[in-house]
Amino acid sequence: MKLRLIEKSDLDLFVQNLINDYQVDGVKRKEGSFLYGSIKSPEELCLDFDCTVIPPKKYFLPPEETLFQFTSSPALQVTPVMESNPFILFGVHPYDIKAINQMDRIFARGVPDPHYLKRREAALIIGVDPTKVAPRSFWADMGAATVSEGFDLMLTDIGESFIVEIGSNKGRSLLEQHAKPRPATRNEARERVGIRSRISHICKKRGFAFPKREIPTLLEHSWKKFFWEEQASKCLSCGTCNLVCPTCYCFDVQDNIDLDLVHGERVRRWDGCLLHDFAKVATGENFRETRASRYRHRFYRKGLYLFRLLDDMACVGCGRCASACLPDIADPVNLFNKLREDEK
Amino acid sequence: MDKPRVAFFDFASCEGCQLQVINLEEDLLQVVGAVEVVSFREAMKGHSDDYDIAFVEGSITRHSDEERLEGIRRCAKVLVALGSCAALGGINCLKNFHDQEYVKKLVYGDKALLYETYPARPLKAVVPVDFEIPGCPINRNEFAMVVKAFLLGKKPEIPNFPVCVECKMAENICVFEKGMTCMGPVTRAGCGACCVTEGSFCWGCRGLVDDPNADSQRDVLATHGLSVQDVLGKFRLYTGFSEVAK
Amino acid sequence: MSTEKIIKVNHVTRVEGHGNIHIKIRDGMVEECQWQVVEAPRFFEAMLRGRKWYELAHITSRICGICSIGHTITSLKATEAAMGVALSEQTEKFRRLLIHAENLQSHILHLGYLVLPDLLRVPSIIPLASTHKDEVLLVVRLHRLANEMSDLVGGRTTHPQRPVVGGFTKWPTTEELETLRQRLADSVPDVEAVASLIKSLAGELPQFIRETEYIGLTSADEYALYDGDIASTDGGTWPVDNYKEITNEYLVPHSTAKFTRHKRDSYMVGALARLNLNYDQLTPKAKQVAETFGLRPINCNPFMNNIAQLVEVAHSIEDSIRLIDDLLKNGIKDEKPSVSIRAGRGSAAVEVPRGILFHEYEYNKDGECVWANCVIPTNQNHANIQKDLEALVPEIKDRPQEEIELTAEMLVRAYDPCISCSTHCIFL
Amino acid sequence: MNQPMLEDSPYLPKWAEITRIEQLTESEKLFEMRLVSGEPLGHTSGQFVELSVMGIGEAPISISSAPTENDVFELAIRKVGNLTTAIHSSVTGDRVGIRGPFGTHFPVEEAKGKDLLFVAGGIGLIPLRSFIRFVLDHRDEYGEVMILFGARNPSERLFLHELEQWEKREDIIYLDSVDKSGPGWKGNVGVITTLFSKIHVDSSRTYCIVVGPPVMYRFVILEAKAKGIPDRQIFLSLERKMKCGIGKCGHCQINHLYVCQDGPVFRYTDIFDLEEAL
Ligand SMILES: Cc1cc2nc3c(=O)[nH]c(=O)nc-3n(C[C@H](O)[C@H](O)[C@H](O)COP(=O)(O)OP(=O)(O)OC[C@H]3O[C@@H](n4cnc5c(N)ncnc54)[C@H](O)[C@@H]3O)c2cc1C
Ligand code: SF4
Ligand code: SF4
Ligand code: SF4
Repeated sequence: MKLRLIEKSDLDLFVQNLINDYQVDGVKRKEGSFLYGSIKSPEELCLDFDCTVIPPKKYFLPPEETLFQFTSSPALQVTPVMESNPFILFGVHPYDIKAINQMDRIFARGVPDPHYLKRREAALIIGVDPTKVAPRSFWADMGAATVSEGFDLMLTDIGESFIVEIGSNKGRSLLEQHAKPRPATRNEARERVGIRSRISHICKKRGFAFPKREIPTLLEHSWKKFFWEEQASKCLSCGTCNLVCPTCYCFDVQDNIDLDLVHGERVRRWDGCLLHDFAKVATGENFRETRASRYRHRFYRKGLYLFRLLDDMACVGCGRCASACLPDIADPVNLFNKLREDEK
Repeated sequence: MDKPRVAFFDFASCEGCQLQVINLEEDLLQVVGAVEVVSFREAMKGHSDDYDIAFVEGSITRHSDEERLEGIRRCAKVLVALGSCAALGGINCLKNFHDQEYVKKLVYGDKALLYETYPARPLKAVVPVDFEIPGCPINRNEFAMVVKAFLLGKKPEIPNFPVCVECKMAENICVFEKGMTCMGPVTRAGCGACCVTEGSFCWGCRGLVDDPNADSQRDVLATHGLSVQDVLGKFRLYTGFSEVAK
Repeated sequence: MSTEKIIKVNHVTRVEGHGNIHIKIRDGMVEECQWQVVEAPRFFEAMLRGRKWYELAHITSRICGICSIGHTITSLKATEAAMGVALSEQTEKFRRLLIHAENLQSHILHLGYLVLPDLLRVPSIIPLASTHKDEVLLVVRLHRLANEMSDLVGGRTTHPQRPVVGGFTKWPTTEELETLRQRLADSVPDVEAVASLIKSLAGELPQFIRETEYIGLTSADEYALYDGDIASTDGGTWPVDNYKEITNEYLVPHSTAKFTRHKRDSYMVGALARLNLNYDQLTPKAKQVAETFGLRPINCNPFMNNIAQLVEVAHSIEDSIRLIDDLLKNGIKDEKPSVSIRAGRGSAAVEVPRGILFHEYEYNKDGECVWANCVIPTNQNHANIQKDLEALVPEIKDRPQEEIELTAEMLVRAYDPCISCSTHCIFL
Repeated sequence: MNQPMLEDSPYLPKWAEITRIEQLTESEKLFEMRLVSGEPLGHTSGQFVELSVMGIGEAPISISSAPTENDVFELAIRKVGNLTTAIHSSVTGDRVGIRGPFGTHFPVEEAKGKDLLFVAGGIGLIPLRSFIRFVLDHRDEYGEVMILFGARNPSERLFLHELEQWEKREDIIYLDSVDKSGPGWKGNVGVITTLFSKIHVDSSRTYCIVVGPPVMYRFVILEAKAKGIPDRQIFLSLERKMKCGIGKCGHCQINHLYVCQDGPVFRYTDIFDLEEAL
């Protein structure tokens, strides 16, 4: 692995050069929190954030997107809408990259979804190692402290400079054309290892009180527990835990038509399995009518169902759900620990 | 297909919802092209009792309103409650928490006897209502959506999930993070979380979702420093007529 | 043979709220002539009791959808007066801008959607969409601009969200303001076009004069809308706190609304009153519009209120541009409102589209409202409408019934009454 | 990121023209359609399509005709919501959108040479009819054929004309029942499971194919097991809410399975121990 280095003082120039040539999005501050948004000047870009409110999935699976436009008269006609404008996503933490990698697999498996895949292909991802840990994060325990793929460049702040790991050829030429990197020395590379392990160590303060690989088995025999009802009695069915999760991708599809009743579009938008009508069908039957059944479904999906599909849990430990859930019942760490406790 | 004949009516309200219909601007011209408006007192002279769809704004606050509403119900094939006053009782129900005689005296003093009033209520407390477009005021795009649904023979779909969903989609910072409190978790979406987006918090103007977890919401508000009285106040602001608020 | 003309217009159309006109003329004698308000009372005073200081503007905004911005701002000012909240210059400028936005919204709505059909003798704007397409699109364009301006500054066209006690929750960006400024500047030809359209039809406005008292805010610094003292064309100025000396509300049996009187039996508020009081402070463009119609103070034809509104449209556009330039020059700061809750009583007045509006509140130490009073412009106008009708009907009593009916309706509509507000008056 | 890039969106429908409409019951209609492109639909019995009307939306609908029926296919649709109502008001010659066919199919090949026991409840007959018709068209390739059909009441019975023919045929056994009798009904009254006592099966060579409302499965499967039919020879078709049909939107998920892709037809042994499946 060849590591490069750019001086911190050169970073603004690098960002500015990118802005000149590309649409650049990155993390910005808003009201004391962090959000991804369009970066118009290097000062706006924030790299020492702990965690964003909404994960970067919005770039590949937007909250609402048009699948196609239609005209219903004089002749039926449809025009697909697929966006593939190249852009740079600057500043993605490894756990979010891990989530994107998972989502890539979901949208490519079986019938591939080009609406997602084209957006994904158009993106250059510049990762950054966290320098701060959000209060509810536990990505270190989820094995998401580092990733080996899914980025074009990966930055690590080592004090006066950034170590840059090249993850793809596109990343390499982006770096060479827009910055003045020099090879990192062995010492500097070692420093990166040290910094990474220090931050992981801080993050490890939160995590499971038992090996996380036991979660699927734990779930396998927890289905009938009263535990779910007890927890879910506080659930607002607000879907917040779904919407802020980087590994949740369920969506609803609807038609919007203009007032002329001729032109319109079919759109998809974020949906959430915690919402009351998620599994409700036209006859009125609801396959997950109770709060408890929906609440349980989410944890099974994270810890067991997708594990069966992906051989990995569909949780990367960002802790977004935990900090966004108002009654504070969505935190996987608390939940699985409690469930395990209950076991004994 | 014959153009559906549409009429607008109002009871105790601020008429802000009908104003939203006018505020459709150019789209309004399209709407009036697609339907035949036979009655719209706020914007036109003339009236007819022959209509298919009645959009009714406002709460019912006196016996004489009931007769008029029943008349409208008899004429209309479809009766739509327009806005929170009509759909939920809305802000008008704030007066229900006081003795009605006291209320009259407070405002009209010794002339109180001249004024008729009883506790405010939504339309559905008096006649069957086919659809409700909640909101104080209504979201004009939602109104347009309902009109289009009727034209297409579709059932209008008003969201049955809480405002938090749209709030997340709008990438707002949750107001609880900012030290305020919010009714979003139990309030029916459809407004695009506009209040939070504009820097305020959700007041609950669209009423509750079908299956709100009111108890949990009360707990959440209490954990964020609201007294029992304040929590009650939050629920009563718009949904005073419903049981959960009591 | 005795002749009888009975005019019963129940629920006058193209006004906000429910009002009736009852006229009976027998053998050339006016036997009955009444303006009745039959709106369902809503009792806002009772609703406000016990509610929190930050909720009052939200609740009183619901008094009226059309003047919701005016109610919001008056309410905020009253709460701020009660609690001694200081406002930044930026806040006051944006509030002025927001009031202009509402003035535009409301006046254009009134002139374009409600009055224009009368002048063209059609029941509503709908048929005009095919017969006068360009004119309708013109009105719609201006209305949209006014609404988008309200949206941008207030956070919603109706029931604004951004203005709160002590300031705003969110400010427009520099770019947004620049765009708005451009759009306002570009709209001037549209206003001129509306003016000449109305000019071409102004012959349809009845020539009717009745002297009365005109009341409104006045200020040394500007054409008073946001702030000032109370003034009367009969002479005198009063601080806002003394508003009850002016309004003297009383009840009449045939109406659910309250009536007011000052020195005479009745007085008028609204655009015409403001223009009669503060003509000199109008912007040049506004004065130019007034000139075209020969509208000069003191004008005592209530039908000219429509023209006064048109003059104010020009004024609000021009003054908004000035305000925006001022704001842009200073740069938009991200100010956060700060309020310390305390017990107290405060009153406020703002010139809203239909005239002077008063709110007065009393709070306890927890910031809960214990007492409230709102005096609404249309309320203040009811008595004047009644007096005008009494003077107008004998003048036209020999005309055909339909014409008497239309003229009476046009008179009521000229006041642009906001009846649904007017019953929400609160007084103890 | 090396997966093949499809240029075409899998969400784009193809156009089909409605060629014939037949009212089946008060709330169900049969629609015969043909793809405008002239290609055959190319389905196997048990699969479904996503049917759409622009401006209204989309819904999963089983293909009711046998794959062998040339270039037309049939959908039988109950009017329950937006899309289904819109379809019910369409007329011959109208065009609709079709995506698919999607999903798994009945064991058409596997069951060749074996006996078949079809159990249909209500509109469960719609997808089963495709297989039944295929079997009847290829009668000599299968062993015994038994059809059990249950409806809530006589007026809800679909495909009456076909039912009559099946009843008359000597080479199959057809039995039916209604939960509640109605005017003119002279047949069996009782839930569908009561029909099981009237048939004899050679359990080891019988394939039992069940389609009906969710509540029916548990009881019918018990009866089938009581007859000794091996679990792996029981097949059923599940219904769940669907939005995409291609295993993405998450609405139809049961455990790790997406009903739209891994189903709707399942072998009983693949799902009997899955929570929420039955
Ligand atoms: C595999 C499969 C095969 C089916 N085959 C048939 C058939 O052959 N004939 C028939 O009449 N019905 C069939 N259904 C049921 C049919 O899909 C629903 O009745 C239909 O979706 C209702 O749509 P709507 O727009 O009329 O109702 P709405 O209530 O307006 O539903 C809105 C949307 O929700 C989803 N939805 C609602 N109900 C269902 C449901 N039961 N299943 C899946 N999605 C749903 C759809 O996307 C639908 O468009 C089948 C369902 C599945 C899953
Ligand atoms: S678990 Fe929490 S975040 Fe998720 S739906 Fe329930 S209340 Fe909302
Ligand atoms: S489940 Fe929670 S912690 Fe895990 S990835 Fe999703 S939001 Fe993050
Ligand atoms: S601000 Fe209100 S509506 Fe938005 S997420 Fe938070 S609680 Fe929900």
